[in-house]
Amino acid sequence: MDDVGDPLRFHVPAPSARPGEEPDFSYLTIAGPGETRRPDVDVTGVEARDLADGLIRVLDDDGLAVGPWAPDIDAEHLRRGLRAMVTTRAFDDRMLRAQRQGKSSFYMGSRGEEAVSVAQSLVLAEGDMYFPTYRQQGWLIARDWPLVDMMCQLFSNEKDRLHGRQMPVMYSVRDAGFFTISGNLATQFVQGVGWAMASAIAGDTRIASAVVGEGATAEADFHHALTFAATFRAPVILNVVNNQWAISSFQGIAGGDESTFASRAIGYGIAGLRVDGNDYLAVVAASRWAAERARTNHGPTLIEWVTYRASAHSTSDDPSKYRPRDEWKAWPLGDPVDRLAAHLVAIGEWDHDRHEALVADVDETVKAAAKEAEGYGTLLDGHLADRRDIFEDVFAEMPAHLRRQRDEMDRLA
Amino acid sequence: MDDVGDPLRFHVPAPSARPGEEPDFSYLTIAGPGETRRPDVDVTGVEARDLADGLIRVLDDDGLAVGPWAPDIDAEHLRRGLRAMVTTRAFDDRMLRAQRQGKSSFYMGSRGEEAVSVAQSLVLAEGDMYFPTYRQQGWLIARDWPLVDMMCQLFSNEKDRLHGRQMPVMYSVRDAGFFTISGNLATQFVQGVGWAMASAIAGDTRIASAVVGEGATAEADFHHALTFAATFRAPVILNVVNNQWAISSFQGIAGGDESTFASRAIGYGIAGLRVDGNDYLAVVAASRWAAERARTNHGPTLIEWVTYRASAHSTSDDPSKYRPRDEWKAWPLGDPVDRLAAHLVAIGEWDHDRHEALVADVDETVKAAAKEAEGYGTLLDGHLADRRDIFEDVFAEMPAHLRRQRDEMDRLA
Amino acid sequence: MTTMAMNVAIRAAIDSMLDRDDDMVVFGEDVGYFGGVFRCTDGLQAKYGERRVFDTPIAEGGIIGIAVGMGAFGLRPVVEIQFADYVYPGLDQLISEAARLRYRSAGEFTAPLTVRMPVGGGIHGGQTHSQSPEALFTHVCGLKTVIPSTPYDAKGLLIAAIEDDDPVVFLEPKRLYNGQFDGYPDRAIVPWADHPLGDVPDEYYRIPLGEAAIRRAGADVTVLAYGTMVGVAEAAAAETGVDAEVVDLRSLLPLDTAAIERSVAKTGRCVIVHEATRTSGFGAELMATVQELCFYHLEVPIERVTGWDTPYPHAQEWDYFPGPKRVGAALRRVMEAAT
Amino acid sequence: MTTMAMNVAIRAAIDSMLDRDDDMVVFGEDVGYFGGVFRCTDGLQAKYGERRVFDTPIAEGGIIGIAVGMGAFGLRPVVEIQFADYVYPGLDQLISEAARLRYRSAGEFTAPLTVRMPVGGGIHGGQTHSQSPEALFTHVCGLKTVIPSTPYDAKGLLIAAIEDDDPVVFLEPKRLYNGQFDGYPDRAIVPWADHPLGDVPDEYYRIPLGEAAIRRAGADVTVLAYGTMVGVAEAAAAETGVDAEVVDLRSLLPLDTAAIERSVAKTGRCVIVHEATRTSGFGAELMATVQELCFYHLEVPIERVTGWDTPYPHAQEWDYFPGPKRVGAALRRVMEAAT
Ligand SMILES: Cc1ncc(C[n+]2csc(CCOP(=O)(O)OP(=O)(O)O)c2C)c(N)n1
Ligand SMILES: Cc1ncc(C[n+]2csc(CCOP(=O)(O)OP(=O)(O)O)c2C)c(N)n1
Ligand SMILES: [Mg+2]
Ligand SMILES: [Mg+2]
Repeated sequence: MDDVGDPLRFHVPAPSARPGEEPDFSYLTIAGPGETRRPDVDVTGVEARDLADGLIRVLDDDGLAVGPWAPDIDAEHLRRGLRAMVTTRAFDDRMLRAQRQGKSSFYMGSRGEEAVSVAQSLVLAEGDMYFPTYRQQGWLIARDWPLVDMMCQLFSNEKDRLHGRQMPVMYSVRDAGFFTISGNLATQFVQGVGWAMASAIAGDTRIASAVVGEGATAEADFHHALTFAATFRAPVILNVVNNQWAISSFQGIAGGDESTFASRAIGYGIAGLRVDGNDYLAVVAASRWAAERARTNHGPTLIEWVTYRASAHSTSDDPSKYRPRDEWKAWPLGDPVDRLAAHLVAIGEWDHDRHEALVADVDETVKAAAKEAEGYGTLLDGHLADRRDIFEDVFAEMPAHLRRQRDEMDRLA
Repeated sequence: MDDVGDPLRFHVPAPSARPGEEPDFSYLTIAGPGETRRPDVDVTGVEARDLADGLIRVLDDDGLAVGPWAPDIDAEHLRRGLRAMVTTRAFDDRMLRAQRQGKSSFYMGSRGEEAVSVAQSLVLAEGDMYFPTYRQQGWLIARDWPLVDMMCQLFSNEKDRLHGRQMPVMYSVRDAGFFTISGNLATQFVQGVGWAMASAIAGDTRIASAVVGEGATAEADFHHALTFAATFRAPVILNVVNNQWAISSFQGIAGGDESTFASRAIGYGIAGLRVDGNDYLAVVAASRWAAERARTNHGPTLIEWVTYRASAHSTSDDPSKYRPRDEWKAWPLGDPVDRLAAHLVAIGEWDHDRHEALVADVDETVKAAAKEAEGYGTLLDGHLADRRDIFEDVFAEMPAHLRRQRDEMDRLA
Repeated sequence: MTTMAMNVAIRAAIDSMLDRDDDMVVFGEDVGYFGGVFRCTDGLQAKYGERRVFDTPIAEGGIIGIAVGMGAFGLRPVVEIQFADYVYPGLDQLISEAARLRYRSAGEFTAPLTVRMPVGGGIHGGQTHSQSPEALFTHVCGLKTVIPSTPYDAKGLLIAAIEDDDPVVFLEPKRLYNGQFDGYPDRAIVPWADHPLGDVPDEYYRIPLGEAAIRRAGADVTVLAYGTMVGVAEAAAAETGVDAEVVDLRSLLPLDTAAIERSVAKTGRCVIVHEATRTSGFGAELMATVQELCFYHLEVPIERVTGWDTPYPHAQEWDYFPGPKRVGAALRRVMEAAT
Repeated sequence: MTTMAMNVAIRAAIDSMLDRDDDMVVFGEDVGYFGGVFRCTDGLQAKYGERRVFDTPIAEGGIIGIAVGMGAFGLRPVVEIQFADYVYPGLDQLISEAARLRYRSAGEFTAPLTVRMPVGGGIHGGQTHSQSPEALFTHVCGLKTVIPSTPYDAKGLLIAAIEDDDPVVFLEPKRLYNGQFDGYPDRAIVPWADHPLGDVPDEYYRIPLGEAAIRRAGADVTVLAYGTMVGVAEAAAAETGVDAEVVDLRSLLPLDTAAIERSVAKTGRCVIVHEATRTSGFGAELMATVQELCFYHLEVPIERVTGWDTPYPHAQEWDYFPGPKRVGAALRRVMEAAT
């Protein structure tokens, strides 16, 4: 038997900077634009292992698209993406303000992460199904889902299609290929795999894309998703949005200091890509690659989107308590909106004035939508969904005991 | 958006052979003895990635120990291991017979896998804690835990320390560093990590070793174990016994066709070793390496033990329904008992007669133990644990409602 | 009409639904090639192919999570949890997702799953092969919970469960797979072949969820039972000579409160029996229901006869199991109690 | 003596136990550096170090599984589940492992854990931040379940829970963290600072598990309540003028059946209130207990006032919450019911 040596030490990972300290992102390994190779989509997971340690980037410092991942994409599409990201940001800002004014009970912003949901929304096909977390509002906005409809959900008013049952941001938009958001982390990740398996069983052509935050990769359903996706070669994109923070805990608490989240794919024989999530063109390219791979029966792809949560976790959160106040400014991968705009400028498809005009127009649009939605009611004026809706949709048909309980409620009113 | 192509296909993994077909183990990648490198124990998980695709083997075809993993170990120790494996096999055979005779309700054999538990039992130190599955009886036997005590548990008789509460084979032997076995798969895997974290928190020197079958790696607690072990660098050995079968499902159903189980470690930044589990010296060497790594604060090691479940899953199982009857005979990595004996012979420390004598002696020992244990009662004669014990140990102190229920039972008797 | 054991009747139900509904899929641990450890899917993979009947990794949470996703796509998954004792890793997907999908999406997404699992003891399975967790499921709004006591009901109820557009937990009393059981382990079991309720129509039929069945009409005391305990209650009535009305609930949620009220209003006495542990078991809900609906009819206190509040022991399982003796004693007590 | 909010009293209990017992460790999601989303561990990592108070990966099953292993080693883990709604992924480790370890190893291994979690609604949390799953825990043999309604009790009960050598689920009514609550969301809350039961001794003290407290003595009807509903019941009694005896159970398992029996034997009437969904809620067990112990004292049917059998809605949460109006109506009904 071994002879027994020094006492064991307990290791607890610590972030590179806490409040009051200098932001420090030196822990990130960042490959240069164009440096990470692009294999064909029929590559096996084992052959693709090295990609999990790379960083797929397309935009260089001059805003030009370089390297094997530079997508074939026209300026019109890019301007559409830019508009969607700018709209998402304006929407977030306005809805955060509305929450502070008491018009809604809660909100969650996506500042800094807009490219991840927006670009993939425009890459995937109609009929594909997205299994989002609460931070992918960009998907809906990119698909021009009516802002008013989203706001009515946030205000829980009479026009809220979810009848005020769900907390703000827990959208469900089947028609936009947007699965009902759960408050329970990671559950959608394995559900997306099940949906994709079903599509394969049915001999359909639609694929699924599921999202989880880096913090929630620790949940059981992350493992379930990868195990089933690998075993049954499900046509699914498995997105891990690594925005460095999970409420107050940094990515190292989820194991990120030991290996990349993209590398989680390796042990399952799944292709794992690590991608600059603030590089709109890289998000397009990697999403296309994974989608084609899924659609051509080459199986699942796990993509770690390296980004940063610039907003607070939610309106209940105060990040200044656990991270440097200005950490976002030091983020080495920049701002997805600025970088895409710079690219369009660099290729002569955009300029300062057009950008100003876009921002102004978007603000108007969001403002008008908010005005309309607020007209239907907010938490302030109490024009809320009907109390009797509490009892609907628990089951397809309301059983006797629920009818009795609804009557009991009615009698009291 | 992508244009939509051919219909998707649903992939369901299939084993290489079903009943009536020729056994075929060509799916196994088998490195030659001595071929897989041996890094120092302070290697990082990332540096060790290649080991997950290798196969650590020490014994060559002539029964000689070769390569960097050949352990420094004396013949006395090896003979002790041989005796423990032979005893385990004799114990299994006798207890399987006893179950058929109705003396116990159930049994699970470990034929073909004995080296995995026996060798590690002799490598780890007193005070270390093993978190086994139901197929590691070899650990107890290697530590000379009284066979009679084990048999009394199997017979649920009056001397069963677990008071007949637990199904046969669900041993609990704290004094042998053997954690109480759970009927629920994989739960012990994360508990072992917690125990190891506790040892580090306490500044102790004891380490943990947890075991899971390849089939049960799909359970949530496998992921929990790896995530927590990686994040907190727990001093733990994480053993995956890949015996190719999980009741009727082959290792591909757990994802084994896509990547090795050892490679599951990679994504967590944990060192993963793939080891010939039927090579006693390889089991010793890999266990020592992982134990030293843990004890010197270099963190966890995941070890996939490549072996084969020669026995039925349990006495409730009939393997001829789902795999070739003689598949075991075609297993390319042989029999751990024969291979260790051949090695001892090759180095002049063993011979045919001594082996015969060992087998005879062991059979006598097991027979005598069985006779004694049966004397204390079996399921047949009904000398069972006391019914009043049903109510003990639910809580440290029996609460009023349980006392009332026990009285109710007494009144009925 | 064929006489079938209960596991065969369950297989027949799955078979006939696989045949009728191309969107139905069956999966779980060992259910594919092998046909399930209790043989409930034996032969179905051979008949319908791996696309519709397949083995899964060993992960109950994964199995139910995958089923939820498949249901959202439009398939109708019927999954097996090998033993009810192993459902806990899947509870989050069952409670937080399957049972909530319709509500939180206002009907945009639904989870038409059936989750089958063997329950109950009496096979020397110890604490991890004997549990009866029905009470947990009945506390979850959005779930239905069903449990048959005969092959005929097993087929009809399982077909109704599969066709139901909401998640249904289908509990299979494993002690009844092969034969009726009166609670005496030493007596030879009555194989279903020799039992009238072992006769099962070959064609498709359904028994609506939420309708109890009277197994024994009686005037003096109502026994509320389900699953394995139905036969035990009948045996206890026969032994004691108490004229008990044995009500087989069959569906715990929705619950046939009308049948319960009718019977107790008539008898004025009630004994509730189940195998699960007592505290917060489904017997508590039944007792609450009876006293809410029948308070003014009750002559004597309602009694519960249940498993003890301990894990299910291995060697002493018949001291744990609430057998005919214990049920009979309760019947006598309620008959003799002061009114 | 200091006046403390309930979350501060909880922190004080953890602090004093960290101070007294070197084997105690505290961990969970966001509990370390940040001090917990409800601030219950604020400052403790700074005071006791990362070795004893730390953040974990987001995996409730992992958190409880790790705690079971640590308990087996000999530490005394106190873990936080961020919301009770998220305990389901951890139920297998809690039910199959923590609650069974002592039994299946005949005492060789034990799980002296405390699993803290906020419960209940009233903060616009919707269906995944409002649940009250206490009934599930009370059905699990081997678990204890405790729920305070005041800062004083919170500290004393939590210390007793931590010192208990068996796993204890400690439920924290999140609506009460900052102040007493009478069930009227529009009224300003009474901060605990202005409430007698907000006075909390600075030194160590324990309140034994299994002892109920009478919050309001009364002669006419017994109200069984716990957590948030205690204050609501008091408000309902005040409003209706019904002379109700409000019993705060404090510990659901073990349950103070003697206190229940004493009170109902005196009043002959009983109303049971909880926020959780009705069917198979803990109210069912309480109703069963009362009718088993007090049948011959009961003048009228026992009533349950509970959350509806639906998910906890977001916008309509006050239509869902069983507030003073509903409790008051029940008090009147039991007073007016035919005897
Ligand atoms: C099962 C479960 N556990 C805990 C929570 C509480 N919670 C909500 S968000 C969150 C952090 C998630 O972080 P991450 O996965 O990185 O996503 P991000 O918020 O960064 O987008 C936590 C712990 C929850 N919602 N569900
Ligand atoms: C949570 C849980 N699910 C299912 C089972 C039923 N079961 C017992 S053993 C087994 C197969 C395990 O196979 P593997 O992990 O490969 O271990 P092996 O039996 O090969 O040693 C199954 C499915 C269980 N005991 N626990
Ligand atoms: Mg994050
Ligand atoms: Mg196996």
